[in-house]
Amino acid sequence: MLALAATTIAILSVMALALARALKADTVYDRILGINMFGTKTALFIAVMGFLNGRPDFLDIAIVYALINFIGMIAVLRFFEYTAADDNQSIKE
Amino acid sequence: MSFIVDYYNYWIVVFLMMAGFYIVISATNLVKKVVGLNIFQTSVFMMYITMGKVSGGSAPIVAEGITSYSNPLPHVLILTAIVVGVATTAVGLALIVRIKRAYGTVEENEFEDKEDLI
Amino acid sequence: MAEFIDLVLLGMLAITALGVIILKDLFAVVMLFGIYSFLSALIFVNLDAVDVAFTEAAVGAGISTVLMLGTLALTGRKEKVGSHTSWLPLVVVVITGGALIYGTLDMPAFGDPNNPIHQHVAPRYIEESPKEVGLPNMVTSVLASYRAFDTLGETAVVFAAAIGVLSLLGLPKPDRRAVESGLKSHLVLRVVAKLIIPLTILFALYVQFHGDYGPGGGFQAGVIAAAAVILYALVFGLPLATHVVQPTWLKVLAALGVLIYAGTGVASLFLGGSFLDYNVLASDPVAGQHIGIIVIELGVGITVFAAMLSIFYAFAGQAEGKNIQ
Amino acid sequence: MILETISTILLLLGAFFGLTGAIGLFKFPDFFTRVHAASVTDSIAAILIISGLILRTDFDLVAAKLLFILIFLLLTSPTASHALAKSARHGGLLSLAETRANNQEASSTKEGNN
Repeated sequence: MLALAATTIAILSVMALALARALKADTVYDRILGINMFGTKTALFIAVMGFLNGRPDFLDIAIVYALINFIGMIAVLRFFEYTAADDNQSIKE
Repeated sequence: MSFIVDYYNYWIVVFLMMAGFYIVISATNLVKKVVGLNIFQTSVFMMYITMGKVSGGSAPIVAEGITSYSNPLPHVLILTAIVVGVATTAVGLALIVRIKRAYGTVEENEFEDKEDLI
Repeated sequence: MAEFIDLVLLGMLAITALGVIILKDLFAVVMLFGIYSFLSALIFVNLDAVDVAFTEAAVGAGISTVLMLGTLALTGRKEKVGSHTSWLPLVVVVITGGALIYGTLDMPAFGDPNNPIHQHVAPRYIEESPKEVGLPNMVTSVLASYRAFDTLGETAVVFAAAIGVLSLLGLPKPDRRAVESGLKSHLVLRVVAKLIIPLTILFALYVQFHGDYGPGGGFQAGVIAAAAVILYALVFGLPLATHVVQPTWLKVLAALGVLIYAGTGVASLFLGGSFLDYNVLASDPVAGQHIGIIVIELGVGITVFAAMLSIFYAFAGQAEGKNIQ
Repeated sequence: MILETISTILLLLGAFFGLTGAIGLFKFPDFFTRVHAASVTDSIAAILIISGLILRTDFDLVAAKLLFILIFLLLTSPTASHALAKSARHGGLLSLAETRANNQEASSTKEGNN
């Protein structure tokens, strides 16, 4: 139980750091990297939290998280393809 | 401490609601306004779900050995509200796309001199 | 522990909202809004609302983000900084917020089992629904049986929203000249997408039919199935996707879902019950409830799938059209 | 009991690797090293934490779902990182070494002109 709690807190801090990275990024890609990390850690967090609350049968939500995070990433990359011609100089913020 | 735990959720809900409200009334970009509306909307969802929680309760899916469940009614209301919210957001975004095509801009304060374009 | 997680997650949510206010790059704003949706879904899990979290993760974080990115591709990603001062909105917001905070002090304490909200109909749902409807998931029982009329209205709203978007933007023609599109240069991505798309569709079916026993149901399953096709369109290009799932079918499917739902109600009318009263659908009331719920969830799933996918097609068709020019 | 001990070790290791990855997001000098830090630790943390959790189940449907999540994460997370790095490369982002080399070249040509 203690291990689960410690893991939960560790994942929470990772999420906080990733959020900080996404908020305060040098380049657009750093922002996306932070968001991707946030998404994968969220899936893990839900899995751990299910065990912590003693009801591990809600893991479906973690699967959805992993899936949606991936689709979000692909959408972002696609978005770059569309707008790459418009603003080449905007990589640096 | 218990005072904070008792009301913390509501305070955050109010903060988010006001953040969304602020974006809606201060931003000039229509896409950002839609994001603001969505934040406002999520704060309302959060309010309902907060009210439905019972301390020591569990998710309202029957399982052996669990006696106390959280209130399922707010969950039902919000579940459908989320889907409808996204559907209406999509209509709003579609309108923005059309506005961009008709006026060439999505900045609210740039519309004024283009009224005869419609 | 649950309270601690609640405190931390809500704090992060507030910081994300502040970030949305401050940042001027709309692309960053949309990305942060994705994080915002993920975080709120986590909070819903922590507050026991697993079905809601499921929906928020799939719909809020997935579809909204994709649609907003599509809009940004068409309207440009930089917000122009307004020249006028913004103290007036701030004053309005602070005053309103102060009043609301004052109002929250009269709210019942968080999590108290004696709150008024838990006294009226909720105990009946919690105690009777497993016997009356026979499903372990109370949210599905209430959604699809006790409040089925409400859900019919919501499904109709989703259908109407899809019609609205289609009338504003129009669907892309499936037989348009094959444009060089999709993430052609990403070989790894294409292989992995091919692996993941069938798994996703399988998972959508699981969510659709397991929704009576665990978190899930028609709304979530429809969105996940739509997400699979959206992934296909993103990686392999819109022309191919519209060839596989044709827009004209989607129009029929969206209407068909609502028709199935309302038709179940009419069937129960003809069998001697009231509208959407599933007890009469079989000789045994509980079996009747079960049939009714599976059928209407299927209707909801079909409508949500078709509506979300046609909305995406409409936006993607616009973005692709702009890209060609 | 043994299973639980192993599970505890795995969980704590996973948490540790997750944290190092997050710190790496801030400590590494340029984007490509940061992708490396984030994606490698993401995968190892997912493997360790989820196998730690699997040891705590009764090896039933829950374990199967956890395995599914693990496969899903292992498929998507490195792919996303790869695609992101590739996209950054296409977008013209340079690694630190290249930026330095470019700067040196620029300054040396400047000196040459002078």
